[in-house]
Parts: sequence; structure tokens; C-alpha cells
Amino acid sequence: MTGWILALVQTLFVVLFAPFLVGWVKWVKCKLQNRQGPAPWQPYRDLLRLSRKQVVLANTASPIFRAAPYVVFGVTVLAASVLPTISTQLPTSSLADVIVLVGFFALARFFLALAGMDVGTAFGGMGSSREVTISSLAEPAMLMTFFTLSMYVSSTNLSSAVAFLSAAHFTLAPSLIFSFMALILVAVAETGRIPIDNPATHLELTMIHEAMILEYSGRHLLLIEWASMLKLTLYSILIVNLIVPWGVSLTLDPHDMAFAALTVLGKVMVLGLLLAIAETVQAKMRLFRAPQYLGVAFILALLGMMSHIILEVQ
Amino acid sequence: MLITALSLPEQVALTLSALILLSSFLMLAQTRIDSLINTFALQGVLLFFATVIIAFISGKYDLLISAFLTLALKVIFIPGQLRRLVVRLDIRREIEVIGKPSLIMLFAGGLVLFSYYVALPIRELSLLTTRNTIAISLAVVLIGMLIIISRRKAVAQVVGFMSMENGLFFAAVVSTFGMPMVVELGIAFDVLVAVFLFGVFFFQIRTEIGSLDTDRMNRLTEVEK
Amino acid sequence: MSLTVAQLAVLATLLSSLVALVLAKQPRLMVRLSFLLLGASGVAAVWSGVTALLSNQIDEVVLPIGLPWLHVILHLDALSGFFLAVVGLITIAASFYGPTYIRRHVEDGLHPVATLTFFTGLFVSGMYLVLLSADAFSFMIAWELMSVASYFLVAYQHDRAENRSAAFVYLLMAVVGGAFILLGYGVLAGFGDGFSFAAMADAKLNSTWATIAFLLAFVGFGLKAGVVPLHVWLPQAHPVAPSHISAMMSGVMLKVAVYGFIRFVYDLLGGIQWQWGVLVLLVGAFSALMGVLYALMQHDLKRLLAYHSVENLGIIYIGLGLSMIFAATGHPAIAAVALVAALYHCLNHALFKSLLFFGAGAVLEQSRQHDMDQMGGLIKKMPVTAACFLVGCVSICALPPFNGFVSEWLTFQAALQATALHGGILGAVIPITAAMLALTGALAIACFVKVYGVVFLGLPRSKQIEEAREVPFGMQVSQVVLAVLCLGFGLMSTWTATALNVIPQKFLGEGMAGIESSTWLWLAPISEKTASYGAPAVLIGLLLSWTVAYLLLHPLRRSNRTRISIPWDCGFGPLSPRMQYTTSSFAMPIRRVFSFAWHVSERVKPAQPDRGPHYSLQVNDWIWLKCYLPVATIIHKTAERTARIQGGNLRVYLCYSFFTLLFLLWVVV
Amino acid sequence: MTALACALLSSAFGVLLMSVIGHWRSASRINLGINVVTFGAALFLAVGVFEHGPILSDNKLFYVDAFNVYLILLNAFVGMTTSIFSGPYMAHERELGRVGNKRMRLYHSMFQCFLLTMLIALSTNNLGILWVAIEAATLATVLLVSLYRTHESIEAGWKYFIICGVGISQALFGTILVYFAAAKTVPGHGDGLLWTVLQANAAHMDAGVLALAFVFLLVGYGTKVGLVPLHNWLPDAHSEGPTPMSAILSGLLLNVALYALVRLKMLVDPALGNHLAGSLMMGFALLSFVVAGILLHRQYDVKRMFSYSSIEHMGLMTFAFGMGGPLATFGGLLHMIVHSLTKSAIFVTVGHASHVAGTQVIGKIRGLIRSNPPVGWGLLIGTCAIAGFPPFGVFTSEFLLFTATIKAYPWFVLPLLMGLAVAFAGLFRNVQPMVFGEPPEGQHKVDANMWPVVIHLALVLLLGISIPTFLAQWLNQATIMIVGQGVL
Repeated sequence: MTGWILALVQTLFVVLFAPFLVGWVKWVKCKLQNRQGPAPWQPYRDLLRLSRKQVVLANTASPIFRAAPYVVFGVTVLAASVLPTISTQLPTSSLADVIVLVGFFALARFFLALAGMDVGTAFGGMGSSREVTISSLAEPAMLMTFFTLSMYVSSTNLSSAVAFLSAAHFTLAPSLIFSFMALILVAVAETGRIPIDNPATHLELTMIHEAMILEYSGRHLLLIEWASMLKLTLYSILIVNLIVPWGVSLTLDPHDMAFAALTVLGKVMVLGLLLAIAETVQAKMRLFRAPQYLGVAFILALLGMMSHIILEVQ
Repeated sequence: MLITALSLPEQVALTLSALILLSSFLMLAQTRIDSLINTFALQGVLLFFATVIIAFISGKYDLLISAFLTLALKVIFIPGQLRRLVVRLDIRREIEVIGKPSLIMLFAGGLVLFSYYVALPIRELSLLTTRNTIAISLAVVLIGMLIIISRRKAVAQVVGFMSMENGLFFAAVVSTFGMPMVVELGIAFDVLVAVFLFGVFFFQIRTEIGSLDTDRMNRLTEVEK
Repeated sequence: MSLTVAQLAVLATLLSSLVALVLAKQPRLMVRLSFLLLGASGVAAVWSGVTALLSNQIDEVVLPIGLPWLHVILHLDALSGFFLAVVGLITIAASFYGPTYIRRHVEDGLHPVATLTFFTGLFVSGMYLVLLSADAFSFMIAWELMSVASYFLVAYQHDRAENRSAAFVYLLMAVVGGAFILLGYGVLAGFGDGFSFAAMADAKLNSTWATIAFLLAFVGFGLKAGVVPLHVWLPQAHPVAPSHISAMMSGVMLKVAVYGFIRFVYDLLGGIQWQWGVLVLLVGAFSALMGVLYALMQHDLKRLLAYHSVENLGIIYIGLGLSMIFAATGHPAIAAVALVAALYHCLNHALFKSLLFFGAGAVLEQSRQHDMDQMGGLIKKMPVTAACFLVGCVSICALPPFNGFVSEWLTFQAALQATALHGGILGAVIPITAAMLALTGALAIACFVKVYGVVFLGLPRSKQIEEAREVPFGMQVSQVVLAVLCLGFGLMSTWTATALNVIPQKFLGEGMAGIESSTWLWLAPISEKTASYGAPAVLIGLLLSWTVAYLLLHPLRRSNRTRISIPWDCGFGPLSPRMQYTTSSFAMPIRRVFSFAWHVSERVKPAQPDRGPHYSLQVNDWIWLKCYLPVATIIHKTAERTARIQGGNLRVYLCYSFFTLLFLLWVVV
Repeated sequence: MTALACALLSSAFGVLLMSVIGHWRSASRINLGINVVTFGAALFLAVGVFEHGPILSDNKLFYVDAFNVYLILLNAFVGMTTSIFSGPYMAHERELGRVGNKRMRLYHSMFQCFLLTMLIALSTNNLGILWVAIEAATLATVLLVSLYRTHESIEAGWKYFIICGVGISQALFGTILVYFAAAKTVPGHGDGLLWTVLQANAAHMDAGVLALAFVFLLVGYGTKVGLVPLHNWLPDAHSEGPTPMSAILSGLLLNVALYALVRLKMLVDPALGNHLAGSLMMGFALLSFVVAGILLHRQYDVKRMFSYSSIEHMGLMTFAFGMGGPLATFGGLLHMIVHSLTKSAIFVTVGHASHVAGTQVIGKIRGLIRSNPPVGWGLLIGTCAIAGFPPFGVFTSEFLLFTATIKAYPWFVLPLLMGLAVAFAGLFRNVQPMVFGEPPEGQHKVDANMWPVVIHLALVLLLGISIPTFLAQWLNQATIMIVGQGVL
């Protein structure tokens, strides 16, 4: 039972932390660009403001449009609960493994894309079309990295994987190196960051995610925004806990877990810093260059898998 | 076995069979229809004599019935019938154009050799003195077929067909002294009916197609024109 | 006992055919009675099938018909039972759906409905009999009965040219497939002693002959299952059949082919070689990918669904291929996971594909259109159909917690055990096919976003759509039932997997290793530590987080009411339905990315004075163009050449005879 | 034996009667009556043979055993059902003015004459008579082929006459050679052509002569069977004659010619002690099968198309008998029955269909299911049956044949199956448009008598689902006679 409560706590922790990470990235970016940016907790204020706003619903919208934000948010929260953020011993981890996690993200995306098609404007369709194109390229690359990982640790269970990695001696495994590189590239694409998408603009020729949610307002927008912040956070946690599993608690001991929470926080913020730097030094790509970008990710993932099979399995 | 070792009737039989073969060659070479029919009648006569001789050699006198049947059918009735038809259809003088006569004759010569080659295993078996004639009869059959193939005119084809029949009959006579009588009669009946039907057909072809040239019968084909 | 009930099911279908013949003059009564019998047969089939699967007993009976020395043998074991239950289930659903769906035909009388019901009965009985027969002769009879009956169903609305050509291609390929299967059985029977399955299973084949038999069966059953490149009949035939027939053809007939393949390879042939598995795996992966890529380019709803059948059969074949590889390399427990995944996917695909075809049929019945680009906004006109269709979409996209996900997940789990093979080429091939499967899944999502978005969401694009209404009760019921089952089999994953586990236990000697440690809450196929998926828990979690989100936001909802307004139109005046993304524009980015996969011909006609510019897009199947049309051309050319034999000249004919004689004489002497 | 005499006499009587009253309105019914009598007699004969074994007539001219008695029965049956069809068909032709009184007399008497020759050919014990009867069958039908006196029909008749005449002459040469070979071993002049005698002495006859004889017989009777490349008369004759005649040609004549061939093979095999005869037959058969299958793709005339299908099936049967072995032979015997029943049923529907559309041109026959459902369905189902779809009997026989082939000659299966697929495609691509789609203007209802079709197809269906024990026993006996061992 404690396990379940701790899992709940961990989920809450991640969900509440998510806006801060986005604010942090923005803040760093502004600093890097010599701008007077908003405070890192600005996203909390934004969400609060959205919650007070009235919902303006298109007269052509169907129930799908209303349901989608809840689905997206709920699924993302569920995804947050199965990640071994702080401890690998939480009972929620056996609820879903990494493939199910990918399935969760896919489910969220499916409904979001449907919502984009719902109102009947050209923008929504455009956003949905682009979103599914990008993700249909990103998803296999991502799964492939996870496959390599799970073959490496002989489990698709994320907790087992993290436990395995943190228990192991430091190993320079080429498969993991390639895979993690691929994972990072994919994560950038999946979370809609530069160079694939720019969350900060509403330029119709380039936007993807924003085009889909153009008709949303009020609490619906709140849920969707929060879910996308959460998604960024989840990917970040996934990356840091797989690459640097150090610090993640292997027990349910409260001290360990508190320490783990702090380390994860630190690691994720470092990753946010790197993301901000990366976003500052490069520009957004044209839409039809994105497949090439994802192709690189795919090749990396493939190389990772190949090197695992060729070099590491005896 | 040398021919000198044979008795005179046997030598006559062999000579006749050679003449029958010769008549086949003659038919192949004929270009006019009435002379073709005449040559066919001549073959019938030779066949008749050959049968009679063999009947006497072998002592199987029922062969004589076959012989006279041949005389009646193939010397008198069929050529007569054909002549009448030719006159009525007014095609007596129509010249048959055949591709390259010399080539066809050469081919026919080859056929005789081939028949000899084919008939070798039979020859070894035969108890009869006239066994070599089986090859001749086969050659007559094959040349009869060649006549049909090399002629365009329906009448000439019929003559070729009948010449084949002659070859068959000759084969039956020389190899086994004729078939059982009931079969012999059946065959004769069939030939008779066939000749009658040929006559009917000549008129049908004449009225519907306008010419007895069978090469003009080419509407039924899978090749698109 | 269960076999007796199964025979009753067959009898009921035959009776339903008979009713169609006898009562052809009173179509209304006939349709009702005939579908009632069909439904009853479905119930009997499900009952007997489930009983056989759960009790895991083999029942056998010899009927005094057939050849004098080879009577018809029927048997029912777990494998047949499982497939029988699947067929029965969809038959029940179709028998609810059918009577209302074909109302139109009853009314206009253009096509006699008796034809439809007569051949439907035969079709279903053919499928039952394929599953029940235990000798090659009756198997082939049942198999061809199924093919021929469905041919007549495809050709039902024969006044349309595409129906005729589809039916022709279908029947032709069915004939070829049947021939291959027959050959396969022939090889087995040649080595064994007779045509009963028992005798064939005892046949001792050397590895060459076994491979030949395998290849024959693979092609034969593959033709019916519609794996690439043997699939070309499928997207032609399925769209033109009446929708409940499409549902049955796509949903269950293809499964019957899978059954045949499993029966042949696992039961009769045995001694699986890993090379076979690789072939099956690669063909499966290729089918899955090609299927979904072609589906993406379609704008005919049913044709799109048909291509998705190719995709899903590919997934099933991936499972089978994996299971064969693992079985051949001595990992029966993992092979069991893969086999269960394949079987599970058979069930799932039957459910959601039938559901989708029912939905498509409902849309078609209301809109009288096949073209999705004329639809739109149907969710408001047909809410029940739309809701069920959504469930179908989510299931086919393999999204949790619905059923499609479970089987794909199991397939992935099996694939990820490739490390057990200790490297080698197999170890590389399997993960790559897994990646192809992942790509397939992602593209399927893209495809169904397109379908659902264009058909049900947005604004109506044509007049008929605006006049569409919800379909009658009978058609709703079958859809709702299937939708519930889609969720149900998604949640009851452990139960289903446990039930299916007896099949690998029988054929591979070992079941899934982790099934003991699974509980109703989560399913762990290999071991708890390796991987687990708790569908019920996922659903609970989802419901929980939705409730929380909803409850948290609820006070806000009360304080400020939602305002309805027109959507933003960028200031260009009122929105028109023509501004919406269509199927082609939606799929355009993917078309650009994977342009090599199709034969795309785009044509833009510049604007004329009297009309605007015109854009046309045609996407053709490479395989059809490159593999099938040339064969037709070759046959045509050969026929043209061969026709010279019959040139019309008598003397030439006689020459044939003459030279044949000479030749033969020469040969003999 | 009385039964056989009855059958022969009733047919012979029919020939005479019909040559006098063949033009009467009621002639077709009388014709049917005669055929019913013949069938009844054949039935008695069959029961007799089934119960008491082979029957040899006193003068040794007739011999009926398990092999030919079922063909006699089949002949009488198909003759009977075809004459049911012939009545309305010829009445319609008469209305159209295509035939007059004289030709009706000719037609009816030749119909009977043909059946008579078939009966004689099947029941005779004398190979010479067999030859005479088959030649007589040609003569009887040749005028029927040219019955309509059009350019095409006369052309077809002439070709039929000459090709079959020349061909069958080779068979006579072969028969003479057999007689010659027998003369050495068989005591008593005149018995050398009797089947019963020959069979008893088969093993002692000279192999070289018999091999030669078989070549001639194969070319001769093979012409009548319609083996490629000797087949050219067949499509012409089938397509141009009146349809009832096409039905009996396809259903009966080809079978009888094949029967003769098989009988002679039985004779030759023991003497030769090798598989020469069988191999030759298989070669011809495969060629016929494949060529006919391909040519089905180039058909413009519906009757012509089905005659190619007959060539194809004859090829299949010849293959079966050529291969030998109990399974294949059983399959071949069964195929003779089912093919004959199915093909004659198809010709019946085709006859009606061409009346409905007023033409035999495939491209102009459309939408039969719409305009005339019984004819359309009959044609479609008949085509399905002949294409070898279960549960029709053709499937059963093809199944047996293929499984036998796989055992004996696995590599021959590939051309067989490919040929089957090609033939199927050719058949269906033509038949499907005829039955489906919208009927064109100008199709008229005809008073189609579909009973023959229904009866035939029902029988074929029955044979596909379950072969009755007595028939199985019967075919098994015949199989034992032909190859020395049975399947049961």
C-alpha cells in the first residue's frame, strides 16, 4: 500500500514539476539571448490564468473536441506514474513497460490529432497531418532505441532497466551510446522543440503542435498545455535516468527517495539547460527536412541495435 | 531371302505391289483432276490383281470376295462417281497447282525409305513370303496423306483419302490375308457412305463457298485477320 | 458434445441457404428467417468453439459421405475451437447487422436478396467446415466452397464493372491458392499414408520435401490471407462486397486462411525449420508495412480498410514467423508467446475489422458514397456509429487499453527475446522487423486519424452527408457489441492469453513461461521481471486521472459557462467545407516521404477560361503493375502465338497429323 | 444380353423411324421416347453386369464388362437428356427458319444413328467393329455439323470429315497391325480381333509390332479424342453444328474415342512391359491440356470456347489413363462421367443462351442472369462445375488425379496446375461478362427447358459430395480391369 501511495506522490511530484521545467528552459534561453525573460514559474501563472478564462467553443466542434484534452492529460499523467523517476520499486512500474509508454503517448497524440481535425478549419487539418507524419517517423526510431535498451537489459520494464543500469559497472557500450543519441533526437521531435517545431510561434507555415490546438481555449487549453509540458518532462526524466541512472532509489526508503527526487531535479534542470543552449544555437528546419533529421535518428537507433547484436552479444 | 528364291506368283505379287507404289507416285504427280481419278482407278485394278494373286498363293479363297469388293468399289463405283461429279461440277480440266512438285516427289521418296525403316521389326516376324510389302502399304498410306496435304481441291483430297484406304486394304491383305469378313464388310460400308457424303459435300461447298478450293475455307480460326 | 453442436452450426447455415432458395418469393420473411438461422449457427459455433478451447479435448467424428475409401472426418480441438468461436462471433454480429443492411436490396428488388442469403449461408458453412475438417479432401471441398460462395457475394451487385473485375481476380487467385494448398496436402499425403490429417501428421518428410510442402502451403494460404505480394485481390474484392460480407471476409475468412496455415505447418508438417520462420517473418513485416502505406493513400473507405487487413495479416504473420523461428531454434516458451500473440491478433483483428466494416457499411448505407472526400461531420448525424467506429480505430491502431494493443505488445515481447538466439543473422533480422512493425503502428495511427477526421469530424462535404441519419437498431447493436468486445478483450488479456496458451502447449510442447505469474490485473508472458502489461490497471489509472482532472476543473466549469462561437476563419469570410483537409492533402507529407512505395501519378490541369485548375492524383499498386499485369500480358501474348495452331487451313491441320505420326513412328522405332 | 439387343434395336429402329417421320411436330417427343427405351435397356444391362459380371454374346461380337457398361449407361442417359433439350431447341431453330422438314428428318435420324454407333462401339468385342462404329459415328455426325449450310458450317463439316477420316484411317492401320501381331499367337483365323481373345494373349504378342500399332492407334483415335495437335476439327465441329449435337459430341463421342484408346492401351501394356504407351498418352495429354487452356483466352464464340474446354478435359483424362495406377485410373473414369454430364449440361445452357441473345458471339451475350435467370445461373454454375470447384464431382476426380500425380510424377503437377489456372482464367473471363451485368437491348425470353441441366448438375453435385457405393464398386472393378488393382 505504501508503494501505491509513494507512486501517487511521485506522479504528483512530476506533474507539478513539469511547468517549472518549461519555465526554466525559457528563462535560460532568454538569458542566453540577452533578453529580459519571464521568471521560471511563469508557466504556473499561465496555467492559472487559463483556468479562469472562459471556454470558447467552435460551433462545429463535436464531443471529441471536448473529450480530447481530458484524454490527453489523463494519459500523460498515467505515463508519469509508470516512469521510475525516483524509485525503481514502485508497484506502478509493472502496470506498463516501455512499449506501453510509447502506446500512451500515441494514444494522446491520436486524440489530439483528431481534435485538430474536428472543427473543420484548414489549420487543424494541417497540424494533424504534420503531427502524424513526424510522429510516424519518430516512433519507430524511438521504439528501436527502446528495443536495443531492453535487449541490453533483457527487460522492457523501465524500472528493471534503470535498476540494471545503475547496478552495473560503468560500461562503454556502443549500442547504448548510439541509442541514447537517437533517443535525444527523437525526444526533441516528439516534444515539439526546435528544430522540428517551435512552441513559441504561431506562424502558420511552420507550426505543427500549435496548429492542432489553435481552437482550444480556457481549461481545455490548460489541460493540453500542461500535458505537453508534462511530456517534455517525462522525456527528460527518461533520458537522464537512463543515461545517468545514478541517484535513483532502488528501494522504497523515504530518505533514499528524497535524495533521488533532488538528484532527478538537478539532472533534469541540467538537461533543460542543454536544451536551451541547443535551441539557441540552431534554427527551425523546413517541414520536409524533418524526415532527414528523423532519418538520422533512425539510423542511429539502427546502428545501436546492430552494434548490440554484432559487438555485444557473444 | 532373294527374290529368285520365290515362286512365280509370289514374284508377280511383289511386282504388283511395286506397281501400286508407282501408281501412288503417279497420283502425286498428276496435275489434272480427271487423270488423277484415272490413276486412282488404275491403283484399284492393281490392288485387285494383287489380292487375287495372294488369295491363290495363300489358299485363302475368301480373300477373293474382298478382291471383288475392291474391284466393284474402287475401280468401278468410286472413280465413276467421282468422274460424274467432276463433270457435273465442271472441274475436269482444273489444274492443280502444287507448291514444288519435285520437292514433294523427293519427300515421297523419303517416305518410302522411312516406311521401310519403320516396318523392319514387323518384317522380321512375318511368316508370309510377301512380308516386304507391308512397308509398301505403309508408304501408300503415307503418300495418300501427302496427296491430301499437297492438294487444294476437295476432289483431289478425296482421291488422296481413297488412296489411303487402298493402302490400308493392301496392308490388311498382305500382312494377315485380310480382316475378318464382318469387319471387311463394315469397312466397305463405311467407304461407300463416305463417298456418298463426299458427293453431298462437293455440292454444298460449291453452292455456299463457290469453289472447291479448300484453302478458301479459313473462316474458322483463332487467328485474328 | 461440442462437435455435435458444431455440426448443428453447420447444419443451421445450410438450412439458412435452403430457406433462401425455398422462400425466394417472400424476401422479407426469407431474410429474417435466414439470418436468424445464421445467428443461431453463430451461437452454436461460439459455444462449441469456446468449450473445445477451454476443455482442450479432441472430438472426432467420421461422416459416411465423401470418397468411398476416404470418408469425411470432422474434428474439433483447441485450435479449431478457437477459430470456430471467432467465426461464430462475427457471424452473430453479422446476422444482426445483415437484415437491416440489405433492406435496400429487398425494397428495390434489383438484385434478388435470395442470392445474397443463399451464398452467405454457404460461405459461413464453408468456413465452419474448413475449421472442422480433418482430412485433406473435405478440407479442400470446404475451402473451395468458401471461396466460391464468397465470389458470388463479391459479384452480388454485378451491374458495376468494378464488382465484376474484382470478383474475377478474386476467384482466379482463390483457384491458384487452392491449387497450391492441394499440392501441399498432396506432398504430405504422398509421404504419409492417406489423406486424413492423422495420417499426414505421421508422414516422415526429409527436409527438402518438407520445405517444398511448406512453401506450397505458404503460398496457398498466403493467397487467401492476402499477404504481400499475394494481396492484390483483397483491396479489390472487399470494398465491393456488401458490408456485412466485407466484414466477414476481412474479419474471419482471412483468419480461416491463417488457421489453415497454422494447422498445416504446426500440426501436419511439424519439424519446423528456422528458414521458414524467416520467410514468414519477412513477408509478414513487408505486408504490414506495405498494407498500411497503401491504406494511407486510399480515399475509398472500404478499400482503405481492406488494405489494413493486409497490414494486420502481416502482423499476424510476424507473430507466426517469430514463433516458428523460436520453435525451430529450441525456445518453445518464447515461440509460445509469439504464437499466442498471432492467435490473439486473429481474434482482435476479427473484432475490430468487422466493427470498422460495419461502421463503414453504416456510413455507406446512409451516404451512398464510397469516397471519403465527400463525407465529413458524421459524428453529429450518427453518434452511435461514430462512437463505435472510434473504438474500432483506437483498437486497430493498437492503442492501450484496447485489444489491438495487447496482441501487438505480445508480438513485440516475443521479438525482443531475439537475444536468446545469441546473435547471428536471426538476431538482427528480428529486431528490424520489430522496428518495421513499430513504423507500421505509427503509420496506422496516421491513417486512422485521417479516416476518422475526414469521415466523422469536420464539416459535411456533400449533400447526402447532410441528410444522413443514424442507422436502424439492428445495425447499431452489432456495432456496439463488437465495440464492447474490443474493450473487453483488451482488458481480459490475461484470461484470453491463458485460454490460448493450450494451443502452443499442444503444438510446441510448452506454453508461455510467465503465464503462471500473471494475475487478472497484469499479463506477464515471459516473466514478471521482463515485461508486464496491466490492461485493467491502465484503464483504472486512466479513469482515475480523468476523474481527478475533471473534478479539479469542475468548479471552474460552473463558474464560467462555455461560449459557443464560430471558429476562427483568418478573416477570409465564412468557413467552407472545401477548406478542410481531405484524405489526399492529409496524407501528402507522408506521400512525399515514402514516395518510393507507390506508383503515384499527379496531374495538374491549368485553369481554363470556363473552369478553374484541376488536380488529379492517382496512386497505383506497384505490385499489381509489376507482378500481375505482366503475367496477364504474357498469357495474352502466348495465346496469340498459340492461336496460330488453329490457323484455319485444312492442309496445315493435316500436316500436324502427318508429322505427328512420322515423329511418333520415329520415336518408337 | 437381351437388354443390349433391346438397346441396339431400339436405336436402330429409331434411325429408320426418324428418317421417315423426323419432321413431325411430335418427332422430338418420339425421339425422347426411343431414348428412354434405350436408357431403360441400358439400365437393365448395367444391373445385369453389376450382379453377374461380364457378359459375352454367343457370336462373340458383343462383350460388356464393368468398364464399358457404365459408359453405355452414361451414353444412353446423356442421349436421353439431350433429346429432352433437343425438342424445344430444334423447334426454335425451325421457327427461325434455319432448318426445314428435310433437315429435321436428317437431324433426328442422324441423332439416333449417332447414338447407335456409340452403343455399338462401346459394346462390341471386335476391335474391327469398334473401328467401323467410330468411323460410322463420324459419318453420322458430319452432315449434322453442316446442317445449317452456311459457309462456316460447311467448312467445319468438311474439316471434320477429312481430319477425322484421315486420322481414323491411321487407327485402322493400327488395328491391322494388332491383328497381324495376334495372328501369330492366337489360334484360329478370325478371332484375332476379338477383345476377349486378345486380352487373354496380350502378354505373348510381339512388342515391336504392338508399339507400332499403338502409335497408329494413338494418332487415329487421338484425333477423335481431340488431342493436340490432332484436335483442329473439334472446335470447328462443335461450334457450327446444332447445339444438341455439340452436347453429345462433347459428352459421348470424345469419351468413346478415349475408351477405345484405353482398351488398346490395356492390350499393349502387358506385351510391351514398359510404360511407352502411357508416356505417349501423357505427353499428348499435357500438350492438349496446356494448349487448350491457353487458347481459351482467345475465344469469341461461346460454343467454340467450351469445345476447347472439352479438349482440355480430354487431355486431363488421357493424362490420368496414361499415368496408370489405381488412383489416377479411378479418377479418370470418374472424370469421364462428370465431364460428360457437366459439359453436356453446359452446352444445353449455351444453346438456350444463344437463343436468348440471338447470337453465339461472346461479346454480344450479356447479363443473362438479369434477362433470363435460369439460363444465366445454369451457365455460371455449370462453368463453376467444369472449372473444378467443389462440391461438384469434377473436383473429386481432379483431386484424385492430382494426388496420384504428386505421388507418381511430382514435377508434372506444376504444368497441370498452371494449365488449370490459365484455363480457369480463360473460361471465367469470358463467362462472367456473359452472365453478369446489364443485359443489352434486344434480348428476348426463350422457353428454356432447364431440366436436363438441373438433372445433370444435381448428379455431378451428388458425385462430388458422396460417391454411391455401387458406383464406387463399379468404377473399382473397371480400375482393376485396367490397371490390375483397385482403390477400395
